[in-house]
Amino acid sequence: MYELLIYFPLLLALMSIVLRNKGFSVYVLPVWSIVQTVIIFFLVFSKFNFLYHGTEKYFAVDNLSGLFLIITGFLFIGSSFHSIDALKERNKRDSSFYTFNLLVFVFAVNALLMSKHLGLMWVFIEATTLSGAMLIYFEKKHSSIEAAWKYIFICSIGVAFAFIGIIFLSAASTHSVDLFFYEMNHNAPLMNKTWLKFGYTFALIGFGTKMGLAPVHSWLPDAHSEAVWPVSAMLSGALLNGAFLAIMKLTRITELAGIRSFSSTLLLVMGVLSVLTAAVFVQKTKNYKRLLAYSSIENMGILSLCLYAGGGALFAALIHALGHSLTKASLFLTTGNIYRRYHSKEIFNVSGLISTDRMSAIIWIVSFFCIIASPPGLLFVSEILLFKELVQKESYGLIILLFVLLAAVVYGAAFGLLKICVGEAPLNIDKTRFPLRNYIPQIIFVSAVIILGIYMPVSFKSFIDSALEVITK
Amino acid sequence: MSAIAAVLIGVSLLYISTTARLESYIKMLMLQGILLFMVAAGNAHDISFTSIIIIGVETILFKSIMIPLFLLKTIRKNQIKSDVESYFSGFTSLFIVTAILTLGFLTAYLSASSNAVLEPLYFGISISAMLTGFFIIATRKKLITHIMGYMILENGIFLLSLSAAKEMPFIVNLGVSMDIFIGVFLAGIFINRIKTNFDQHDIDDISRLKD
Amino acid sequence: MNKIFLSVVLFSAGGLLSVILPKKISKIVSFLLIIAGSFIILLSSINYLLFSSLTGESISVIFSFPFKEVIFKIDSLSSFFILILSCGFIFNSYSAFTNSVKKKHSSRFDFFFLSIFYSAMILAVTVSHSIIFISLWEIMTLSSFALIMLNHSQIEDFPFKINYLAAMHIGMFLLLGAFLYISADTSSFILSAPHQFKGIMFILLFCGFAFKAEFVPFHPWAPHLYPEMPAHVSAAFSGFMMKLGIYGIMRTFISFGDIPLWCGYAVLGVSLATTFYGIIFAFVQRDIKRLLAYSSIENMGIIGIGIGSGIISFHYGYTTAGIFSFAGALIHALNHSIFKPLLFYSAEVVENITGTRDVEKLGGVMKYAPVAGTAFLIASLSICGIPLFAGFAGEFSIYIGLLKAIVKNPSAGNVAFSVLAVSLLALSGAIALITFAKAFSVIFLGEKRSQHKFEKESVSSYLPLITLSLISFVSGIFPQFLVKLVSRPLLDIFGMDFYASFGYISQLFKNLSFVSILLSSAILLMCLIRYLISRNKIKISDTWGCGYDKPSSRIQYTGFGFSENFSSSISGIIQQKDKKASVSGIFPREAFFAARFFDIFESKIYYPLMKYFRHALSVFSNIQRGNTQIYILYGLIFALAAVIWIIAGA
Amino acid sequence: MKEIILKYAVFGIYIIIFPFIYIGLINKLKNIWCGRKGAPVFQPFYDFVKLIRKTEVISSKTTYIFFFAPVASFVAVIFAALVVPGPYGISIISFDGDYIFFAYLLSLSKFVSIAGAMDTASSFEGMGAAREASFTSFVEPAYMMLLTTIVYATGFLSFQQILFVIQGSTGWSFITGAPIIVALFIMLLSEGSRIPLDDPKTHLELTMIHEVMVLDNSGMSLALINYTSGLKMCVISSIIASVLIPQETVGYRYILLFFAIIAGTALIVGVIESVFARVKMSHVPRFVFTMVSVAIFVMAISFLKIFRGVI
Repeated sequence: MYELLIYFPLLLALMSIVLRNKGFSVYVLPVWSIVQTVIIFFLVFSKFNFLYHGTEKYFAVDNLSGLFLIITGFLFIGSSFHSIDALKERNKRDSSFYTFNLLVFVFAVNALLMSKHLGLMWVFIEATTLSGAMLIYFEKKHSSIEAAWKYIFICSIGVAFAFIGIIFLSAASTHSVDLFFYEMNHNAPLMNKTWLKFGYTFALIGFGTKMGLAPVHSWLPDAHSEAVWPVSAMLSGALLNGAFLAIMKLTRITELAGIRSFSSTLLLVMGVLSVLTAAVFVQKTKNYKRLLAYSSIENMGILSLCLYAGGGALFAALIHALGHSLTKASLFLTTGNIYRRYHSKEIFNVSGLISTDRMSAIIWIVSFFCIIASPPGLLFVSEILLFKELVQKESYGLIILLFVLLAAVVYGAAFGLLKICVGEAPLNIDKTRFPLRNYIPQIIFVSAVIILGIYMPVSFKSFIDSALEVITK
Repeated sequence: MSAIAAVLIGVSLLYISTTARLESYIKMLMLQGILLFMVAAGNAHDISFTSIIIIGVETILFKSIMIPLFLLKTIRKNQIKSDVESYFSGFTSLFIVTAILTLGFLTAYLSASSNAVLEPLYFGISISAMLTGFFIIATRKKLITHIMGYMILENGIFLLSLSAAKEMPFIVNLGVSMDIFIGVFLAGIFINRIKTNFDQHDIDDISRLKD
Repeated sequence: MNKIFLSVVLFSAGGLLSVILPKKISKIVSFLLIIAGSFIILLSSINYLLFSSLTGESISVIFSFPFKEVIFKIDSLSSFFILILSCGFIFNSYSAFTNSVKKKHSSRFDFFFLSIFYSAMILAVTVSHSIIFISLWEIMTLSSFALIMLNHSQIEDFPFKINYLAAMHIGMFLLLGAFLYISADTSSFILSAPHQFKGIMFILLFCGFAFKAEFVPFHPWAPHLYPEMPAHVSAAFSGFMMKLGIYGIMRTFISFGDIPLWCGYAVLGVSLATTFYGIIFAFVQRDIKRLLAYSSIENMGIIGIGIGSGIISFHYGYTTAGIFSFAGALIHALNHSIFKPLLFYSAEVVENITGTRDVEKLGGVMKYAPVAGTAFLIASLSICGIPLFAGFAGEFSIYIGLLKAIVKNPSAGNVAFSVLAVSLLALSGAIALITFAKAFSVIFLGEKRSQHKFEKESVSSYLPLITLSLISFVSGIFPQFLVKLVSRPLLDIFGMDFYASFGYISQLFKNLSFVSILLSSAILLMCLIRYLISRNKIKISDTWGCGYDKPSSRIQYTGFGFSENFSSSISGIIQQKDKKASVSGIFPREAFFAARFFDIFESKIYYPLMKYFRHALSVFSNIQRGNTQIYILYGLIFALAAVIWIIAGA
Repeated sequence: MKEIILKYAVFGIYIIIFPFIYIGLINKLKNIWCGRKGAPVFQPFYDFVKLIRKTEVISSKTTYIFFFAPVASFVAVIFAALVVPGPYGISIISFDGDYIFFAYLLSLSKFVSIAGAMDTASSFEGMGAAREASFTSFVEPAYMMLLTTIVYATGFLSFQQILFVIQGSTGWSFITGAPIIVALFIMLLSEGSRIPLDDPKTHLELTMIHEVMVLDNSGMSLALINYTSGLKMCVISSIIASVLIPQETVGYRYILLFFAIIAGTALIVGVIESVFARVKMSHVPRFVFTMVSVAIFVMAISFLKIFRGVI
């Protein structure tokens, strides 16, 4: 049944490019997104509570990929509803082009999440680069072309790095040439440590580029700020997670091979650099979408640090990924509402959102507080778990550094993101309310984050636990 | 024979570093594609026929025909001046690439002495090719040369995968080459777009998005 | 049904209904619900404090992973703070209600966030789980932040609001660090003592709570924030949110058991600095609410002095002195939450009827607002610690605590420190006196100093003013009841062995009460006599014009003129920046004089620190230059570094 | 019982009569020093009666504060007098920490007199209030420091006890006593607004401090203010007296010595007023701050004595 998630998007993508019908292009997205999410739920929860390796050779849905599939499914629903408005004033050529690329992107992400094979995973990550580049380029403006160029160029080099890493990994495994994860896990203790280190380093840099870890994050602010808003949400919520999944699985191999301290150090360095970068540029940037992008970098840094800490922090990593995806998607989707009203992404051109579009403003503010990890959000829980683990590891210096940097992030983000809500609105702003589909997805995302932050059902906990078993057992 | 081809790839790197004409770059890319096929075919003791076909498609069709032709077309269409603009002089570039080659062979020597996982000669040349690719990307001003640098990097990686002496699953190989091809294709399209949209003399000035 | 639970439910219902119901009835409904909730919890806390037979109610909530079981429990300390809170809630929500009725544009979310704010505070003082405590702490911050943002959306104040948020966040991080550190020691998240006390825990906790309680140097967020807020928010901040910082300090420090001596001295030292600093900056302000903000800082310092000297006394085993100090701290906290909101409410009446908060433009408000004026007078007398009014009992008890400790102290250094503390406290009291004498007289007495049109005060503002004035007076006259309220928390904390000390305290306060009754009746009697004697022998005339025929109201002494003498004698501490054009030439141009005062910590420490921090960050800020080649080089350099590391390792 | 009534009666007479005599004595001495005969010592009392009977002029700009402020100040100082040990060496009201209560009663008096002055909307009265407020603000901490040092030396917390046992205590000697009395005397001069801080007889408003505060008071309020001022000086003098009188002295000897010392302080004030000019206005805070320095000095001496046994 998982084939549906791979072939069907491709099929629909081809149909949209062949039919060139605007109605089809616009409405195929919400319909398919809902169907896809239903399929994902069926796939994940019909096999609940046991590890499922799948009968097929290359693809499988286990609980870990299931979690990320669910996230992707939800985000896809949200952004496809927003796509209706994003495509409203476009001609049919643009619409079908957009739909084609978005569906290819979704196909690539689905396939990447489900693949059991490192090489395949690499291929699909590259595929997200290509389709993503076209989506970033969609606005056809000067800046969007520049962003798309940087995205494709930097990410291509990134995935080239990842490929070098894969070659080294295969060189490291003395026994088998297979790049299946379970094979590699199985062979890990026998692997040549030095080559494994090389392989891990290069793969980490490569996949880290896609994930947005500093110092190879540089494409991320440009791409996230220039893409259409539903695409920004998908990039930040789905793509980064996919790369993170790859890194988690690779880290698992190093753990089994007994060089966990090596991989931890790399993750630590990249994580701290990411949070540092975010802390620096959150103060500096004048563009609210770029600010959100830097916040993504910060959160990716935290994910990387969770992976560094290991143990209980792995749980934190999964719920942090979930919480970050939903919250960031909510923020990025809301930037659409803001942008369509103010026609600007500059913080200083936008003011008084609370009086022009109260609903968006409320969503925006609540999501902002969720993203800076204020209680009662899921991110608060995950950061607490991370810090708890760090305290147990007695890495107090790191905790102090993180506190300082996170406080800087909060300060800068609050300044930029809340500023657009207050003050007097410019006079010529249209105050009519958008259709409800522009608000409902964000409301659902944010309330899910808050509810899970307050009360995490036992079934949810055991689902995450079983997802963790994939990379711990 | 394959060893000679590999060494020739190294020589082509030296040539690339000194030449100042884009056409020479493209010719060298074509040559490298053919040489790579020769390297791969020379090692084909235990490779199946399908793999040979795939490698052939990859190297001959993509690397030495389609991509160079496409790049040539891009250059012509956008009326890109045919000289390579570099931050470094030809002599300095040559010197650095020589150093890179030396480093590559040093690596090969070291890896051969310690560990026999990789074929030392290919490994050294692939390292050199990758580093040269980065060198080209970092020091040449034109966007189109960045793509060429990326192609050199990719050739190096291909050589590296050959040096691993282990077969990649063919699906992966095919996917890889498809991806690279489409990636370069897209990059070329973007160069077109940049030319048409930016409406300015220098298409290489794309550093407006910054903080 | 559990009282905490019930009141929180009532608060939340009020908050939700205020958003859901139609605008006309929503406010009254939610107001009544919040009042009901406050009364329920007020009565139950008073009950608990006065009748020692009662045991605390507790409610256990099973949270899921990672918090597990969380217990909300009323014990004596929390019920004392609930008393402070709920008493404040009643007047506070009344003020919010009248505000919202008066101002048509006021947001309907006001009550929504107020109810969250109240619930979070009530839950925060009852919870015994450190992480949930931090969550509630942060929710409290966020809802108060929402209240600030709702009420004034002027863009100029925006940075100060963000500073508040950032300061509270830093405070939360410090607390989080402390609690995680403790939990690593006790391996549970229950708010309890670690097996082994470490100095770092104390420092983190104290600094974390000091951000909330506005101890110097953690205060600079406050003075900018208060002026722009409506009274019900500023009264909430100053009246009871700051007290939660004190609650946190009491709760955690006490759980530590025996704290090293240096901690006590640290608390005492910081509090003395806070007291002195707060009051001298209150002295030079010309904005009423800023003045009140700095004065809140001073009062927090006084409470801190009580806590610090209490810790020191208990360390030496001077239990009576310690009990006096802690009792003083708690009593002063309670009293401060009575008279400070009173000051804010009357300041708001002044602002409403005159349209300005600038002391230099006011004057003669008493004739327009006699009730607010009298309330302000009573609150001023209270805050100066004048006998007969609320502030005296707490300060007196702290003094006695310090003196009792001095009497028994073994070493010259300690005595000198304590004598210094007493004198600094007295000095702050003296400056507080002239500060509030100035504020009261310049605002309410004399004549108008500007062309503003003043209105009459409205009857709707009377209720809190009169009630709170009466409470301040009654609690000043009968301080023994305050002792009764604080006795149970302190006995629960320190054990029943100190019952005798309490007997001594109550006896002392009974004496004081007797004298106060005598004094107040003597004053009333003499006033009556004065009235009767000179009622018929009065001639109304103008003030003597000092030789001018037509004196104008502008020749009155200004607030700045009043404070100049003193502020110039402490000019080393207060930074004054003047801007003036003096009179010169035969046909002089218009002359003016303007003076501004800068908070030293803000202008000399925080701004430079932030500048340096930004500077340090901007070292990195060149990395995002827009040049793709450089971006790629970063990755390459990182990879090369990693490769070298691996090779070096192999 | 009879003795108690006697004690209260003496105390009452002392409180009612002595403030007038105190001011009268100062004036008399100043006059004699100048070679004049001077008004009778009871002249302030006659003035008081005269003022009470006069019609009062009240500014139209004032509120009830102005009307009642002198009364509140008066009652506060009366209560302060009750706290301090009187002619018998005992206080009427005594409890632990009453000397703090004393300080705060003086504060109450100061507060209401400032408020009363500011209520007239006059520039000069505001100026006087400002000066009074700022110049005397160092008195309270210095007083607290002084008394707290004595508390430490004696181990008691109430006025009556600390002043009673001070001479027998370990901290006591004439070396400590002298600076204590100097400090208290500065306090007396500043609370009573006398030369060299302030000149009660000046006639230029710009240079006045306390007197300018009461420019608009007349009739009964002026009478009360004058009385209050005398009483304040009396009260501080009685602290000086209690410090000076040896512990063994009892009975009528105590009373006589007490009154003699009070009269003595009045005469010293008179002498000072005759031979000194007032200090420059901007030097007044410095002069008052001397009291703080002296208090620190007292503390240092006591510590040397108590902890090191020297002196």
